[in-house]
Amino acid sequence: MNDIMIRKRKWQFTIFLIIMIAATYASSIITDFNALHGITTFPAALYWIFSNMLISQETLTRLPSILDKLLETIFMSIAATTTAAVISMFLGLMGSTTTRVNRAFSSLARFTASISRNIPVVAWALILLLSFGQNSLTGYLALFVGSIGFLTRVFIETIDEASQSSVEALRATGATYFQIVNKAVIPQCLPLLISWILFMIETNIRSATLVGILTGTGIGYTFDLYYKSMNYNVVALVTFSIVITVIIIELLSNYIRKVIL
Amino acid sequence: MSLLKVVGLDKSYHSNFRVLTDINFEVDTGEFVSIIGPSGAGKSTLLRCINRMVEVNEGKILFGDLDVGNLSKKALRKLRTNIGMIFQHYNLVPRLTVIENVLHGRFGYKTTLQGILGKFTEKEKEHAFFLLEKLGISDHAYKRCDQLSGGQQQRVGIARALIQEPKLVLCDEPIASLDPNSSKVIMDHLKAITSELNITCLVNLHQVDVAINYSDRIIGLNQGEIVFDGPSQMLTEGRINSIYGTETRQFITV
Amino acid sequence: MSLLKVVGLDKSYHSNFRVLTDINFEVDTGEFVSIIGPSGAGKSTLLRCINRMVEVNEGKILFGDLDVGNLSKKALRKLRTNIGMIFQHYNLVPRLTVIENVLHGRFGYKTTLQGILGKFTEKEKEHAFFLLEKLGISDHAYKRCDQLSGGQQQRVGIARALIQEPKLVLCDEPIASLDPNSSKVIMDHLKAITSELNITCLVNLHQVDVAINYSDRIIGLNQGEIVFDGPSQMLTEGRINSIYGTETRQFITV
Amino acid sequence: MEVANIRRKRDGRITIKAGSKAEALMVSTLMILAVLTMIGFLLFDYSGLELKKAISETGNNLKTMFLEPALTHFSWGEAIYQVGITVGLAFLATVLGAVISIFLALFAATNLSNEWVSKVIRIFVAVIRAVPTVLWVLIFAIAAGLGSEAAIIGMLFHSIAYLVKAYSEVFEEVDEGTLEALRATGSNWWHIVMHGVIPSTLTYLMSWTFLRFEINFSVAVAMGAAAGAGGIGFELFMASGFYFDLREVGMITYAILVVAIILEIISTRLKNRYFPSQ
Amino acid sequence: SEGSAGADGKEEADDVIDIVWYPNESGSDMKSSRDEIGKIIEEKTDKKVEHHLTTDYAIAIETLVNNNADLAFMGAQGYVEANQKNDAIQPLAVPTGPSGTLDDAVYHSWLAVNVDDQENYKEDGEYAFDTIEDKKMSFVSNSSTSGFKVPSASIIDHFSSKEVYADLAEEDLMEGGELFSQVLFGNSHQGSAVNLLSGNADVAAFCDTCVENYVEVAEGEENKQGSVYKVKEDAAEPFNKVTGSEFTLISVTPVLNAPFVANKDVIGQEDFDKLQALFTSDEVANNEQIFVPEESGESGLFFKTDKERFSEVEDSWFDPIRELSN
Ligand SMILES: Nc1ncnc2c1ncn2[C@@H]1O[C@H](COP(=O)(O)OP(=O)(O)OP(=O)(O)O)[C@@H](O)[C@H]1O
Ligand SMILES: Nc1ncnc2c1ncn2[C@@H]1O[C@H](COP(=O)(O)OP(=O)(O)OP(=O)(O)O)[C@@H](O)[C@H]1O
Ligand SMILES: [Mg+2]
Ligand SMILES: [Mg+2]
Repeated sequence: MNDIMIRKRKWQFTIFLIIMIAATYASSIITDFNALHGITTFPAALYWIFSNMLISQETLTRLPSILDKLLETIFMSIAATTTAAVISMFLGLMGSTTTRVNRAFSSLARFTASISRNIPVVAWALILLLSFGQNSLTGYLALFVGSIGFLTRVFIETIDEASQSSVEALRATGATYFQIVNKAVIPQCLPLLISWILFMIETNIRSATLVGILTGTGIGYTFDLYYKSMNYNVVALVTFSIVITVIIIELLSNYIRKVIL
Repeated sequence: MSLLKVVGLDKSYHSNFRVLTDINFEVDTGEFVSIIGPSGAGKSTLLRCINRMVEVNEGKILFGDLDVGNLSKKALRKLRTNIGMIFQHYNLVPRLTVIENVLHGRFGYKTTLQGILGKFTEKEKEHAFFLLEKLGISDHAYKRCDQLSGGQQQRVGIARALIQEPKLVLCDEPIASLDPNSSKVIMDHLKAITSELNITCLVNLHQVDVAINYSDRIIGLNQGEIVFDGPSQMLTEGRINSIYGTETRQFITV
Repeated sequence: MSLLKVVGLDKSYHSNFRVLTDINFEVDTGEFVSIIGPSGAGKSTLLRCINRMVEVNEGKILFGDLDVGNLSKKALRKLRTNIGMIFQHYNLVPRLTVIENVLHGRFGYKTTLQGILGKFTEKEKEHAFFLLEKLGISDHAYKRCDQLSGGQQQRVGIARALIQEPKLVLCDEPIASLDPNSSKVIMDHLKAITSELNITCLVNLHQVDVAINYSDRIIGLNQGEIVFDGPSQMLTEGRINSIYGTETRQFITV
Repeated sequence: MEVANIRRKRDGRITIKAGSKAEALMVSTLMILAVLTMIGFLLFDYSGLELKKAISETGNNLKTMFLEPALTHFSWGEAIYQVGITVGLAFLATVLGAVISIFLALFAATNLSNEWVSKVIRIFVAVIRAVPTVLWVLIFAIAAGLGSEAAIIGMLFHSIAYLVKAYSEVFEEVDEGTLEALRATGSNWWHIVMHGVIPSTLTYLMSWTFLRFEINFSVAVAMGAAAGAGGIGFELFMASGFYFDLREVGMITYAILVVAIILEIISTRLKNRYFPSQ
Repeated sequence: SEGSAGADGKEEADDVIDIVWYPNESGSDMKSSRDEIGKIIEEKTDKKVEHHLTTDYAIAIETLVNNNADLAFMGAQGYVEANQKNDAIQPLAVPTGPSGTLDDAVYHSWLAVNVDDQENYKEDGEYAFDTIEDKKMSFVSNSSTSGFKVPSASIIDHFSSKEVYADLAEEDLMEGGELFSQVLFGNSHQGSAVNLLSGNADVAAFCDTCVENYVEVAEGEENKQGSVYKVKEDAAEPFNKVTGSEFTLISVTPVLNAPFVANKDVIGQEDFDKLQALFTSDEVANNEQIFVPEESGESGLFFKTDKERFSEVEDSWFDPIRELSN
C-alpha cells in the first residue's frame, strides 16, 4: 500500500511545526521574554485595574470635552476611510486581474498598496507630524495612508473574486470599460466593499487612539493628556467611552453587513 | 452575400500549440448551425474569434462587409452590438434584477456616460419586458438573477442577446448546465429566433442528438480542424465517430 | 427478535407543530426498507431520531435490546458506531483525503486522545482500503475528497459508514444529488450491503421507481404519519397518490 | 404592447431596480458616510496649518527621508537587531494569541458550543478589543515591570480578541452536514474538532493569523518602545521626536519596510506550500 | 534593548538592579554615561544592572511606584508624584550646580517669544503675563517639570487672581479654548522651541539646558528676563530650519535639578546607603564619562564646568515643586 502522500503531508506539517517552535524560541530569546513572569503578573494587573481605573463622580464633569474629542476621532476615522476607499477603488480596479487596463498599472497599484500598508501607521504618524504639526489633518492623513494600503489589498481580492464571466458577457455586448466596471463589477462587489469599509472604520477608530497619542489629535490626545498626568480616573472614563463607541459601531456595522450580504 | 465568412483562420494561444488550423466556412442569414466536437477541439475559441473576444493570428473573418480583424475600438463595439452571445454559465450579474441584466444588452448603443448613469429609454425598457414575456419569465423581472433556476437564467441570457437586435447569435454550450426539460425550452427558443426573427444562430453543442434535431447544418471540429461540414441529416454514425474519435465518444455518452 | 423497533414515536421541533405522529414499525436484520413521502413529511427527522441525532418527544426506539432514548453519553456513542449514516450531500471533510475520511468512521471506537492524534491501526487502514477497493474507488484513496465526482464522494460516504461495522445503515436521500448512472452504482452498492453483509438498510428516497426496484419493503410517510407499510410490490399507483397527494405527485415527477 | 408585471414610477416611467431593503441600505450607508466625511472635514481643527507650506514641507521631508537615508545614531547591525526585536514581539504575540484563540474560538462558535458560553466569550472579547492597546500595555508594564512581557501581553490581549472573533466566524461556516456526519459515526467533540473542523478551515485560520501578524508588527513598533522592550520603534521615536533626524527616520522606515515585505513574502510562501487552497 | 540579561534574569530580581530612563536621557549620545553609571553600580553592589529605556513617562513612573524597578533618573516633578504614590521612593542624589553645592542645583524654565513680537508682551515697559492671554502656546509635554508644570503654575498663579479665571486649573492649560487660543505640545524641549521659532506658536515654554547646544546669547545676560537668544548658524536638527532666528525670554524661573531616585522597598536600605555613598563620592564627581568636561565636546548626561558633583538631598528639598502641584 502506498501512503507516501500522507507521509509527505505529515512530514511537511511536522517541519512547519518545528519551524514555528524554533521561531517562537528565537523570538523569546531576542526579546528577552519570560512567559512565566508574564503570567504571574496577571493578578497584579487585575488588582491595579480595580484600584486605579475607577470612574468617580468628579471625573464625569469632563465628559463633555471627552465626547467632543471622541466625535473628532469618529469623524477623522470616517473621513480617512471614505476618502481612502475612493482612492483604493481606483487602485483596486487597476490592480485586479479582472479589470486591469494593463499589467504595468496593475503592478504599480499593487506596489503602492504594499508600500503604504507595510509602513506601520505609527511611522506615518511620526513622519507626518514633522511637517503638518499637531492638528486633525495630521491624524487624518496618518489613518488615510494606512487605510489605502489595507483597502486596496482587500479591494483587489474582492474584485478578483467577482466573477470574470459577467465581465466577459458585457464585453460581448459591446459595452465600454466604464460601463462594464460600473454595471458588472461594482454591483457584484459592492456589498463586500461596503463591508470592508465598515471594518476599516472600526479599525481606524481603534488605531485612532494610538495615532492620536502620537499626533496630538482626537480622543487619543485626551487619553494621553490624562494618562501622562496619571489621572487614571479620567483615563478610565475616556477608555469607557471609547469602548462604548467601538461596540456601538461594531453592532451597527454588523447589522448593515447582515442585511446587505 | 453570406452573413459571416471565415477564411483561413488560424489561432494559437501559445506559440507552440495551435488551437485552430485553417478554418473556412460561410454562414447565411437565418441559418441555424451547430458546432460539435470533443472537449478541447477549439469550439469556444472559434466563437470567441468571431466577435474578437480573442485576437486571431492568421486569416480573415468577414461579418457582412466588415473585416472583423481590422476594426477600430469603436467599430468593434459596434460590431459586437450586432452579434449577441449566450454562455454556458449564463454570465449574468447575479445581484442585479432580471430586467437590469437584460438591459445590459443595450450598452453597445450607449455612450459611456449614458451607460454609467444607467439611462435607458422607456422604449428599451418596454422592449425588454416584451422579450421577457415572450420567453415566459416576465413574472421574475424584478427578481435578482441569483434567485432563478438555471433554465430561467439562460432565458435572461437570451433576452440580453436579443435586445441587442443582433444579426447573429453565438451560443457557447447554452444547455450544458441544464436539465433535459430546461434544455428543451432553451433550444426551442433558439430555434424560434432563427425561424421567427430571421437571426442567424451559431451554437456550440456537446449533445449530438440535440444538434441533429435542431440544426440546419452541423460543423464538426476535431483538434482545431473542420472534419465535417454539412446538413444535419448527413451526420452518420461513422462521421460522428470520426469527429469524436471512437473511444472518446464512448466516454462522452456515459 | 427484530433489530429495530419503533413504538409510538412522536416528535416536534416546536411545541405547536408535530413533525412525526405515532410512528410504529419494526425492521429485521438484513431488510432493505425504503421510506418515501413528500417533502416535509418527516423522513429525515425519522432517521435522525433513530440514532438520536435529534431527541424524541414521546415513544420508544429499541435497537436490539437497547432503549435509544435512555442511553448515557458513552452508550450513545457506542450505539452510533453500530448505526452507519449516509447523506444526500455526502458530508465528507472536503480538504482531507479519501482514506482519511473513511477512517473517520472508526472514531466511535477510539478514546479522545487516540482520536485527536489520529492513530489508526494497520488493520483498520487495510480494512479501509479493502472497502475502497470493493467500492471501486481505491485509485482515488489519496485524493482530496473535493476533487471527486458526486458519485465517487458518495461511495466514500458508504465506505465511512461500513468501516463502522454497523448493524444498521441509515441513508438520507443518498442519490438525490447524483446523475442516473451514479445513482445506479450507489443503489447497487447499498443493495449489495444488505444481501452480502447482512446489514440492514433504511433508505429515504424521493424516487418512487427506485424504491420499488430496490427495496424489500416500503414505508410511506405523509405529514408525519405512516400511510403505507408493506412489500414494494404492493405499492400501487393509487397508494402512491395517497402518499404524495395527487397534485404534489405531479410536481415531483416534472 | 402592454405587458403584465411592469412596475412604474409615479411619473409613468418604468422601474428597473428591485427596490430591496439591502439595496436601500447600501445606498443610504454610502450616502451617510459621504455626508459624515464632509461634516468631518468642516469640523476638523485646522489651527496652525498652512496647507501649502505643510505639503511642500512634507514633500521636502519625504525627499530627505527616502532619497538621502542614513544612520547616524546607531549602526546597521544594531538596526537589524532592533527590527528583529520588533518582529520577535509581534511573532510571540501572534503565536501565543493564535494558540489561545483557537481554543476560545471553538467555544465561541455557535455551532460547536453552547449558546451561553459562546455569548459570554463574545461579549468578553468585544470589550477587550475596544480598549486601546496602549492601555493594556500600560497596565502590564505597571504590573510586570518594563520589558517584553508587558508589550507582548498587552498585544496578546488584542490579538486574542481579534482572532477569536475571526476564527469563530470561520468555524461557524463549516458545513453543518460534515459535523453531523461525524457525530453520527460516534465521534466525540474533540474528534470532530480535530478531524472535521480544523482541517476544513485551516487555510482561513492561517490567512487571519498572518493578517494579524502584520497588524501586530505595526503595533509592536509603537508598543515595544513604550513598554521598554525596545525594538525599532524606539529608534524611530528617538530619531523623529528627539534628534529630528529625517535621514535616520528614512533609513528606519526602509528597514521596517524591507522586513515587512520579506515577512509578507514568507507568509505567502508558507501558506501556499503547507496549506494550499486547492 | 540594551543590557538585557538572560531569560532567567527576572526570577532572581534581588540580584538585579533595574534602572529606568526617561526619553530625555535615552538617546544614544548618553549611552556612555548610562553604561558607566551601570558599571560603577555593578562594581559597588555586585549585582547586575539592567537598563530600561521607555518612550512613555507614565510607564516609567508607574514602574518605579509599583516596585518593578530600583532606580530612575527623573525630573523633580516626576519624583514628587512618585513619592506621593509610594513613599518608599526617595531621592538618592542630585547633580549640583557649578558651586558644588545644592545652592545652585537648578536649571531654568523659560517662557519665550519671538524677538520681533517682544513689544507685544510688555505692559508699561515691563513684560507681563496678562499679554499671553489668547495666544498660541507651546509646552513640552504635560509631564514635564520645566516645560509644563513650573510655567503653568506661574501662569495659573497670575491669572487666578482675576475673577474670570478664578477656577483656572492645570487641565485648562492643556487644551486651547480656556486661556490660550491653542495649546501645542512639542514632545521635547527642542520641539517646543521650534514650535515658537517656526511660527506655529506665539509663546513657548522650554528649559535652558535642553537647548544650550543650539542657541547663544545675543543680547543681555544668560537667564535674565528680556535677554535675547539666537539660534547658532550651525545648529543641528531640528533647529537647522530656523538658524539665525532670535527669541526673547519674557519669564525665567529656576527649577530644581532632576534627582536620581530609588525605591527603597526594592533596593533595600543597605544598597541604598551604598549607592548614595557611591554617587556622592569624589570618584564619581571626577569620572569623565559621567561628568563630561565641557570643553571636550563629548556628549553625556552631565557636564563639568567647575565643581559639579552629586549631592545627597532631603525629600523636603523638593517642597517648592510639591507646592506647585497643589
Ligand atoms: N485563454 C486561453 N489561454 C490558453 N489556452 C487556451 C485558452 N482558452 C482555451 N485554450 C486552449 O485551447 C484549446 C481549445 O479550447 P476551447 O475552449 O476552444 O475548446 P472547446 O472545444 O470549447 O472545449 P470544451 O468542449 O471543453 O469547451 C484547449 O487546448 C485549451 O486548453
Ligand atoms: N432542525 C429543525 N428545526 C425545526 N424544524 C425542523 C427541523 N428539521 C426539520 N424541521 C421541520 O420538520 C418537518 C419535517 O422535516 P424533514 O426534514 O424531516 O422532512 P423530509 O421528509 O426529510 O423532507 P425532504 O424530502 O424535503 O427532505 C418540516 O416541516 C421541517 O420544516
Ligand atoms: Mg468550450
Ligand atoms: Mg429530508
